[in-house]
Amino acid sequence: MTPDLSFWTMQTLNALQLSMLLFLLSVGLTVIFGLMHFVNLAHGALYALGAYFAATLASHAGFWVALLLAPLGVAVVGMALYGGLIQRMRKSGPMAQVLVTFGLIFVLLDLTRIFWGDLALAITPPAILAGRVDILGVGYPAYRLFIIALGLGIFAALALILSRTQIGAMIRAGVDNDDMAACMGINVERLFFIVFCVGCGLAGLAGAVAAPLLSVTPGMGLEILIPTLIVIVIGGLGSLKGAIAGSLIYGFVQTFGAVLLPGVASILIYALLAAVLLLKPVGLFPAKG
Amino acid sequence: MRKTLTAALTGLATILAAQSALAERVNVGLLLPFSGVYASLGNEIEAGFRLGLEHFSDDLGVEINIIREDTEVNPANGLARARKLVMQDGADVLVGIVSSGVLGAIRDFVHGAQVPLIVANAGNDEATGERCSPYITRLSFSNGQVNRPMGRWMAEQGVRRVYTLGADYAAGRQMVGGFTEAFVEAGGEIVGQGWTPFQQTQDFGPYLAQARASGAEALFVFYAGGEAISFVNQYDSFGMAEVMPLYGSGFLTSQLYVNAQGESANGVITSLHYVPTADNPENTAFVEAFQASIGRLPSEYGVQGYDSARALVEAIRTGATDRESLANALRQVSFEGPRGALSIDPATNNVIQPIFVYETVSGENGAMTQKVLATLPAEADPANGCVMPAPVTN
Amino acid sequence: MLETRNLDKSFGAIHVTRNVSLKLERGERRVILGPNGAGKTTLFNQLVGEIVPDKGQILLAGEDVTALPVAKRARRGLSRSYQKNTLFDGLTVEENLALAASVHAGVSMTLWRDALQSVQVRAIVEEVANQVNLMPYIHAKVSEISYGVRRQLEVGVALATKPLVLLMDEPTSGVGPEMAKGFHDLLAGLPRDLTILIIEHDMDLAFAVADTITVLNYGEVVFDGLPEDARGSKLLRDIYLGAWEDA
Amino acid sequence: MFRHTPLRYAALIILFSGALFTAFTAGYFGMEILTEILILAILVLALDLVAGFGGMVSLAHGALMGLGAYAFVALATKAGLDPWVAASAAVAITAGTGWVIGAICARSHGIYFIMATLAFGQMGYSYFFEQSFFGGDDGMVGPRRFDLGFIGINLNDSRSFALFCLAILGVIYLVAMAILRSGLGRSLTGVTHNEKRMRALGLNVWRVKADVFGLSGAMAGIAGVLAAQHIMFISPKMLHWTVSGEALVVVILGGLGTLVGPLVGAVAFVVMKHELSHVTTYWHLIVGLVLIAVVMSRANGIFGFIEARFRPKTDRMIQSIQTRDDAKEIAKDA
Repeated sequence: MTPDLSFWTMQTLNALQLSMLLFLLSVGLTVIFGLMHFVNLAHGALYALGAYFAATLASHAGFWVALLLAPLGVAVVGMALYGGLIQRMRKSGPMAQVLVTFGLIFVLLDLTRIFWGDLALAITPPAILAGRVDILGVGYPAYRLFIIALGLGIFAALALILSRTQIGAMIRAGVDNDDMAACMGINVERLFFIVFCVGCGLAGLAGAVAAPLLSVTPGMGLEILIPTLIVIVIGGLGSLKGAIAGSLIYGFVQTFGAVLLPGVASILIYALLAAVLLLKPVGLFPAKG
Repeated sequence: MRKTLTAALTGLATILAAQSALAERVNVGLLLPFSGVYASLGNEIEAGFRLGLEHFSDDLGVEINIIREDTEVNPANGLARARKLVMQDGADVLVGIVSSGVLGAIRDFVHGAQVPLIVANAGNDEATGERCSPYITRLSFSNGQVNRPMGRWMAEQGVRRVYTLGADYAAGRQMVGGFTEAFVEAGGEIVGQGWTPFQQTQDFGPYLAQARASGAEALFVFYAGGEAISFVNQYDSFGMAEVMPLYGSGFLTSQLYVNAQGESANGVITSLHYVPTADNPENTAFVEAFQASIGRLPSEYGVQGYDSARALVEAIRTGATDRESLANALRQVSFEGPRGALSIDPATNNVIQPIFVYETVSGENGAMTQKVLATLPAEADPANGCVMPAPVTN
Repeated sequence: MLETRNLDKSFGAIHVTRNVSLKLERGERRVILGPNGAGKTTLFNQLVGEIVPDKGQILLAGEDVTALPVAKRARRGLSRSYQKNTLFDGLTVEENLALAASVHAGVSMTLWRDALQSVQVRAIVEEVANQVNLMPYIHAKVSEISYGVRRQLEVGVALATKPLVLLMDEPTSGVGPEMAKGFHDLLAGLPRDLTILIIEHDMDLAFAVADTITVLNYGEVVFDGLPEDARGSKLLRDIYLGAWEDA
Repeated sequence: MFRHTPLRYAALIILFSGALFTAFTAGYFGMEILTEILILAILVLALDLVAGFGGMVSLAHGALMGLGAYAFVALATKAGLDPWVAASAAVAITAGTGWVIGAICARSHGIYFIMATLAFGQMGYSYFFEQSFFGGDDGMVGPRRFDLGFIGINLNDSRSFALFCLAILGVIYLVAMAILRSGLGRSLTGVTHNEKRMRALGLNVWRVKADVFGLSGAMAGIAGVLAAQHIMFISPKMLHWTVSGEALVVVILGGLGTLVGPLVGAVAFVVMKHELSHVTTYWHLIVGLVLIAVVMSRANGIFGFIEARFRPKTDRMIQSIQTRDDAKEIAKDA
């Protein structure tokens, strides 16, 4: 086997694509954590829900409608969760919150089984993204490029919102120091609500985007949960920078590990996680020093 | 110590068996995953099994009592459930087992307790090889059996250089191994092999790129379930079909998933022991009945359940209702079913059945269907170290 | 007993400790004065090892401990109390003291035996409880005693490691004048060979208990000498007393 | 610091007599479930020791249990060692592994600690999943049960085995209690309450964490040896993080940091699982709802809820008065 330039180009794109998918998932989770100090383990289940919403919507109204409405649907579910559970759990310790969201995983998993059955579903990508685009002599699937572009777009948008807008400043203040944020007259409850719903919406978006690429199964939420947690822990909790760095590290290690070190591919990422935590016990770019 | 266990179990088994024989009732323990990743397989096998009983057990004169237990995909749990069915519920025969891990876990128990087990899916070669048992009869397939004929067939078709990919677990290794062995024997060359971490791989892109770079003529893969859908969709999106046609074990394009793959699966050639489009009267009847009761086409899992029920009924018709006689009778069943002519290999207790090579093609109203390219003759597995007494014939 | 040589520390652009050299003799009681933000607590943190200095050395009983981690310095006889109570809230006063004593008594890692029953631990707990007047509260939980008593316990916990050098970070912060006087008596009751370094805001108390006084301003030692000289020093009045009276 | 209240003694007595009663009256499957509960109870006691008393929430305990099972089976069947020797070696191996994991993770806290332990657990899972020497994903058969023939007990009888597990559980409970009262246990409590202060007092914090994690790993290893003997089959599934997750659910469902609570949790969880799985395949849904309900009630699990209900009224009054005085005094002092 003689891997040439086009081979490495393709693998780099594969790594980027995986990174961007993980970024969409992890950014919501990490900002929610930074702001509200709790890990929403049900984030993966919301991602699965996004994929199922998208699968149903796509079969009735087409892919683009699904891509637009599925994240909104998941955001609405997020609102209900916030009002019904999360808000009441704000004052409880992190263990209680972990448990509640763990319970939510069970509930959401079985609900998807009840509504959509155990059989895997799939969506076909829209015709415009079905073909391949030539990049440096490599015919790369247009849909995967779309994921890369979408991920980068969302990253740029979030970076802008965080650095340039008032709500971004509030979020940064909140992540830095919630007491101070409350003193500054920020309506913390409203801020949490918005961030939580947007985070859920992003998880739904990731699910909708992943659906044409992967198969839609009830277990997909649980499968993606661990990679997402690894991403945010390697990156450091609470920061956009950490989410993108963690996603890129995960994507590249996973992709090139599979190619270069196939024998240890399955433990490579765990070994990396352990190594990062050994050297930097709070990840690479935590929001707080 | 094992001897005492066996003796104790045998004693208990005899008492329970005697009781059930008196009642002219056969207790069937259905051991399938009803939750977890294999729930859809468990459900389809059960549907097929119940349909089979409905079709074949008229005027049987013996009541068949089904007790279901959920094995999940958990060997330990599967064994606990098997024990419960035998020790507490007095099951005369066990039917089911989807995952090879669960089969491996309960093997010693059913062998020791001398309870007949009809395997309705799990395909690990050892179960009808070095770890075979006169009490375990497999009506489904063995991993090697499904794939070896494909190796020879592809070589016959003039394919010379193949790259293989498979899920990295025991079944995946055996499926691809069966193919590789036969393909190389028939003069083919394996130019490279990739193994993807089982149930941890969502993105096959890196592996597909490696396969592509290998310069092989064709790609042979084993994937099942959600991985099969992701794999076929991703294979298609990379435009691999133009450079490296896809062959595989038939689970890749099982009827259960093929509609989720859609057009991506068009042109994929695979081999399996059953296709819903198999052209024989038994299959036509089965497919019609299955569609009428479930509302969709059956897959190989449905037919495995259906044939398991038929084998059980055939065994009971020989007058067997207790564990010992059922085990003996099950080893000797043979019939024409939806898959064609089936019989049990007396040397291993594995089913002997024809293998279909089929191409997945677009059918009417957008649904995918199977075009049978060849029906390869029935073949028995090599004994693989299986030693057991021949069945008692009368 | 405790000595620093040219200690220096910056956080980014903020220079918090500038070339600080101090020397405490055995049994010396020194008070560190200085306005808020003068770098007093940061200096403490460097002394005990919670912060690593950029430059300079720290010597404990003549040995360089600059590279040693917190726990090892503590085991060599350096103990501190905190400005904000840092106690074990769910436990009783006795248990708080016993936890500290068990490290010194060498029973902090034992298995099988109840650490509280160790003779050595019991002896230290009783001695310290008497020194800092905690006997009446010995079985009360931290959550059940008043703030002032908690300040006493804060010092008690630091004492229960039987240190050679005790660093006290504003032991009277937040307590009323009466308690502050009580603290004076408490100090008087401590063994004379114990070297003590205190950060203190209460000037009267500082002059009453100190053998020597060090004044820090912007991380720099601006005065180092006897209390009498400090009282008369114009420099001190300008940079410290003035600021303090204004506040 | 761990204290036994009359209520805790009462709960222990009830649980113990319940187990004995079940052992002598239950049918075959009841006995199996009892044994399952007893083994799970050992695992969750081990987990409560680190998570409840040490604040070290571990997702590696399933893997430690699985490691114990694999080591035991491999040493007993492949190396042909006497089961007792194999079991002791297996427990030593899990203790050592636990110690190393604890030492490495000691610097991490909260979610980082959880993820670090997850990483080690999953490495173990992947290792056993892929090693064909250990049967790969198909697992291994053939562990023998201990031979207690010299005192006339045949552990192949399910009642004897259940009682044997009960005895082991009892011993482990006593050991856990002893550990919590020992110097190490007290230090652990101190670290959980205030790690920084313990360090300033001269305590070797990472050693405390590593030692306790090692002891807890030994207990998990014992659970693994017993599980291997009970099922007489082991598979990599035992090491998967979801097993640890489930154990954590049991601990918190029962009552974190109470030792008794996790036992209650184990009973509740296993019974609920078995009863529900007969009614519906969607039993996870109901378990999830129960979990949410228990946590939302703001009690420290089921046992915490019971403790809050049964605490004498006078006790509560005294406490509320004390709190009020406290507040006044602080106000006065300040």
